[in-house]
Amino acid sequence: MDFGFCLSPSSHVKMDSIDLTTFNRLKETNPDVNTCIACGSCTATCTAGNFTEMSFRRLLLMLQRGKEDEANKMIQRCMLCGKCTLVCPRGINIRKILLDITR
Amino acid sequence: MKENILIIGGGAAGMEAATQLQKMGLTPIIIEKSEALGGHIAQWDRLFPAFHPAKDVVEKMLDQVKDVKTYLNTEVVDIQKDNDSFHAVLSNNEKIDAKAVVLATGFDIFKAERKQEYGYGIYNNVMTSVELEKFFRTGKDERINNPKKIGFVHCVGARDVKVCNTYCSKVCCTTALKQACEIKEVFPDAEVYTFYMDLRMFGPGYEDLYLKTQKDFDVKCVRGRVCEVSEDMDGKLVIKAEDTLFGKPLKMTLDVLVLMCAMEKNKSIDAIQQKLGVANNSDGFMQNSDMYLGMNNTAQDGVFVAGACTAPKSLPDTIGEARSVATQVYNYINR
Amino acid sequence: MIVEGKQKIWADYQKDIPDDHYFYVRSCIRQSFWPASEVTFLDIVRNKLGKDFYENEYHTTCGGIAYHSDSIPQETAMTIIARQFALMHESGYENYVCSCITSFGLYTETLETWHEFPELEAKIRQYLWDSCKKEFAKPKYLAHASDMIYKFRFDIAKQMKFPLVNVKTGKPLKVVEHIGCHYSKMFPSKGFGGAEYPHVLVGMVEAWGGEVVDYPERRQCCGFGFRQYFVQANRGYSVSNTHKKFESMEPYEPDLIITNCPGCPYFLDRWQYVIAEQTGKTYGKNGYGIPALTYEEVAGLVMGYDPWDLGLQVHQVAIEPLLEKMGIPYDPKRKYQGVNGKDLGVPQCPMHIKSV
Amino acid sequence: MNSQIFHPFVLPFVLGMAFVLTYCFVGLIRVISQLPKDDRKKLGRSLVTPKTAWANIRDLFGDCLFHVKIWKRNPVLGYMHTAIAFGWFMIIVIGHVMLFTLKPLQGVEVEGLQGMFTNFYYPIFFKYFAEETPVFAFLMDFFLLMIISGILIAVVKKIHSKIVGVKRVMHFGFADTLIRFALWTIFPFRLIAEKTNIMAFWWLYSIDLLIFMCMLPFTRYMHIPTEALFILLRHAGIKVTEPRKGYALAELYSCPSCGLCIDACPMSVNDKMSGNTSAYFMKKLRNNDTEESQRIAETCLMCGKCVKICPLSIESCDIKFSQRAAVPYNINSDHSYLNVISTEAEKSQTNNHKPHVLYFAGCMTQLTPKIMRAMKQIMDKAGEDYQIMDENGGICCGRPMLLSGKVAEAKAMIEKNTELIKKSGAKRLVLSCPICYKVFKDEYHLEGIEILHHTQYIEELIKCGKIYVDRGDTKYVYHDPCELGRAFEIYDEPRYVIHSLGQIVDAKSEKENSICCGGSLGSFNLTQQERDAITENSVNDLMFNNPDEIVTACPLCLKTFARKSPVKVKDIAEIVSEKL
Repeated sequence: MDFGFCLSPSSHVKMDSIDLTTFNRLKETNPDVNTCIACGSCTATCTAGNFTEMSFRRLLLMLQRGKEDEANKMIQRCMLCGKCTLVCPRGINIRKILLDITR
Repeated sequence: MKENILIIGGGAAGMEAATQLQKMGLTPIIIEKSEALGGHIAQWDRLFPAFHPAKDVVEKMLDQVKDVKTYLNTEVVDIQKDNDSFHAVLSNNEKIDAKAVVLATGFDIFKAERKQEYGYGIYNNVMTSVELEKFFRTGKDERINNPKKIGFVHCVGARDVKVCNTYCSKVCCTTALKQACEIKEVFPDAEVYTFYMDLRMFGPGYEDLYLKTQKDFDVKCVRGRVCEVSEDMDGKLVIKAEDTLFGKPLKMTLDVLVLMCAMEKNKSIDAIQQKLGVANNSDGFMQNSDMYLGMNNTAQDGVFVAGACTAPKSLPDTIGEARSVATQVYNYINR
Repeated sequence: MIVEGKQKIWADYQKDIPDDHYFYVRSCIRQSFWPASEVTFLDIVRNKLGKDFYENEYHTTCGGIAYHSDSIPQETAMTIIARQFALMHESGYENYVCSCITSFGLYTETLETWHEFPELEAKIRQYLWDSCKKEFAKPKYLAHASDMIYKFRFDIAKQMKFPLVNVKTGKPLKVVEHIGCHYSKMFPSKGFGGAEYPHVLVGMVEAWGGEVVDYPERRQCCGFGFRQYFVQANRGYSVSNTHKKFESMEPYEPDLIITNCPGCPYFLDRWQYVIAEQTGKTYGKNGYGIPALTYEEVAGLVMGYDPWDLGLQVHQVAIEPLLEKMGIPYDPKRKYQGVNGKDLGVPQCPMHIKSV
Repeated sequence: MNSQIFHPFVLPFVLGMAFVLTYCFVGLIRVISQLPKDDRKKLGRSLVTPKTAWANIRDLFGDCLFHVKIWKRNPVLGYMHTAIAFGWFMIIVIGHVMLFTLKPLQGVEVEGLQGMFTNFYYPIFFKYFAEETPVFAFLMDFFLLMIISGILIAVVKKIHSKIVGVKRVMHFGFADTLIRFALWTIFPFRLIAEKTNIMAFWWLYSIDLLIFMCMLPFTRYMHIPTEALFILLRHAGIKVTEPRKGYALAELYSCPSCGLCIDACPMSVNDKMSGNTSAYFMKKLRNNDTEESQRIAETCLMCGKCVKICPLSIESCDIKFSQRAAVPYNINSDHSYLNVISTEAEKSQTNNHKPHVLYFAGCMTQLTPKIMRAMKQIMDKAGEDYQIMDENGGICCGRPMLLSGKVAEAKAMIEKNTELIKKSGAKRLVLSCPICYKVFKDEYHLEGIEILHHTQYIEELIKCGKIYVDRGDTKYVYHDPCELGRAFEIYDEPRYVIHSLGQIVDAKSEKENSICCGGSLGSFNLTQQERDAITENSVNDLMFNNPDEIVTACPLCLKTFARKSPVKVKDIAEIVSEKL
């Protein structure tokens, strides 16, 4: 029956059931992925971010919150220019992680 | 010069002040309400940021005050100032005259049950940071039963206008990360989450601890405050928080939730403090005369403060203040 | 669960309310949706417990719905409320009891606001005088009708005929208690048991032999949320919220839901039908739903009122399985008969949730 | 002398020779067949074109036999290689000359199959079967001793490499060690056998040859036969297309694992990182160790120094590049959003003004705004009609994407930038970043637009008097950025500019030997600590003559050096703008 409205999916990230395959795979080769402190430098300097929603900080969080589809979409914007890696205060090898995510 | 200096409180601040005053040739007298010296730090297992055993520090401090006149299980029940000396009556009816009083009464731990939404005292597996520390010390706690997922909530009773504590309790952030690493050491397969509002790594080596927590111990730091806790059918805890960095609410099941309880002013000294004419500041801690040059002084001549009775403090801060209070007292006696 | 911990909180959140002599005001929604509940309430307090509860035919809406839908300003709502207080004052009462949770919340909010801002109270006094030529006195005690039943729960238990016990198994019924948000979430100290672990319904359930289930989404709103329901496009949020609650309570297999708010029993009841239509899922056993009742209906049931006199036939979720569990006799033929035995017609049976 | 034409001891040698010739023939067919059709045609043409044919002959002798490039770099090693290679070659040549000129042997009746093999073993075991004339005997002994002297140096190098001026040598496995011992002992055994004529040594000599030749295809000594083919392919102008096929395969087998690139590599600052050098990469790839060769390919800074100093000029960076490109990706880039940007850019260019010079700062320069500011000052002072293409952020040049092996993805950016540049109507494009410069030069098609790095541009401004600079007495050292120096040999322009500003001192390693700053975008895997070690080493090298300031011409080098330098690090544009 059409009520003119329907159940909307929960906005909650259900941490008990999310899929962390990609993030765990990344963590094995890049233990750095855990050390992001979300300062946002990478996003602020991002060449692609100048034109798009691209944000590495958010991308990492997406993977940690099981939003792989969103992450995969966002990462397509990256130009791999490496500015993010140069500005990261924690010395995270962001370019390498970006490449590894797409593999 | 064998002037009596009355030190109320036998924790880190009281013991260190007594040690220094004794070296200066004065006669410190420690009044401790509990059955042993050492204060909160004696209940601690290891200290941040380098996991140093608290016992080492406490034992050294105890050794230094072994010749100091100490009253245990004793409280000051009355105190009067008469010209430039203080007359104190103790709970054992003894009377002590002293030339100066050092308030080193420290702090109380915030009563976690006051944050009702966290269900401390209601849900079986909610515990406080103090209880977790006891587990590290004794290896026993019936709530900790090979947990697979453990959460830490920062700022319980701090930075929270709802419990009338708007101040930052300073040490809980670092303690949470320390304890997160330690629980991971005990249960390497467990997932450990900390839920923080801000991570305040203010001291030397603390930021390194933070990095180590993330990188070596794989502790997941989530920026966002746990807002409610419930119990599911299996007695596990269901928590809700917002991942504010991600902008989405989270829901997850935990086996154990640790509440990082804030420091609150030790209120058991209120009556004596009032008699000495020492006011409280807006955070409810004792008011010193100014935070830069008069941090050990109060509005009352001859009454000094040291340690966490004026604000939440770390152990090095407390020891530093205890040493500086000794100088202040010495100068006051020889004025 | 550590019961002692809850008991300590319950002990901390108690309020003194007078035994007798109340000015009773009905709820707009309840008298439309569950008219029998208010009738039952008055019957219980007046005739079964012998108390003085006075009603005045001139009282109106409190303005809460309009206020919460942002269609009238606070001053207007306050003036309406001042008029109710004036009616109470004129009738010679000083204890005010309302049937509606939203009203209770708004009355509390108003009284607290006047307490903090006396100049506003003076202004409203003037507004009331200008508009109605009435003067009001603030009630000495403000209570919600569920507070009264809570207060008299043991007296009711003494007259109880059908405790909240499954007669077949002898085990207590599992009851989900759902508190209206405006009961104590805004002013925890104004509700029995406070905001986190309210005792008002728990006290009733336990006094009448039931067992309360504490499920993770217990604190959640029923889904009414004025702005969500009133706009059709937003009703998805409303039903989603209700859905979340049912998903959370489902594993506990509750026998019934007890509520103290006008909207909650309505949404917890009707949305079960909508969820069943949309997902094919029902939360009771054998294709039935979980009955969501008002506290008066539950009180009426345990005291032996006829289920159809309590108006249980107007619930979407069939009540018969619960009646059978409790061993309450009922005449199926009377279910859809009006006051004079007039045939009201049998509603169409929905696709996924059983109505009989 | 034994007057017979056959003895069983020749069999091991004959077997070995047959094996190695068969193997090489099959290998040759394989490489040629793997070449793309066009490349095969190129090869054919190059063999008959006089210019390339001459180059082939020159290099076959110069590189394969005389090792001219090694001589230039290290005469001791040069002698070592020449002694062994040329000496052996001469022994084989003289042996065959003897075979055909000496009377006694022509009288020997040789027939059929046996005769064919005698052509092989006679020169090798000549002294066993025939008498030499004194002239030939002297020549043979001379070259034999020459080889042995080379081997002696090799032994010394193995025991203590620093004596011969080599810091780091390759670490070899069992097979390479065994064949090396075989090689070292072949000639002493021959000497002893010839001088004493003890049968056992003739056997040892022959067996040694068997071991050497049978192991040859599976060890680094395969470079001996492959190198000739490689030289021919190289001169034909063939490029790497796939990491283990065709030309690349020839390059892989031509790498002698001499290890010269190990000392040259900026990563060789410690033992752990020296395993990432080209010599190891080639070895791992040759052994089909895909995982490790992939890792090294992605760790390499792509500074190109190994290619420059390689005695064979093996293009190891190209192979690494093709190795990177061979990785499959699950998620492909989508840069369709760039389409929207062009319209944005058009909007900002509504005034229809066509600047003479278009300045493209590039991503890295966005992080070093002082370079952009200095460039603006210079261009203003020179009265240039210019426009800045990416003042508020631009599109990446595409080089970093190319470096990751994603060629198609890089194309999207290249095309968009090309479009923007062409639309501007400028005649000259000035770049501040050598990374950009490299890709603009190599991959962009900007006909009619002159592409300049700002070092070249500033030099020109000074030379034609558009700007005047004051000369001070600051001591500068110049660091050649990899993608400006080694890639395009822009060495003199920056030095001219610096010289007109103050004193210029030498770094320890300069120009084509310049050491990468460590910040290179070429590497994906290096950690910050590893990069820091490289940077420190590079800074020390620059500080050799105690300069007051380090000058570079790359924003990334500038940023990298600034972390570790004891003196101020400045871009060339910056020091110019200071002295305007």
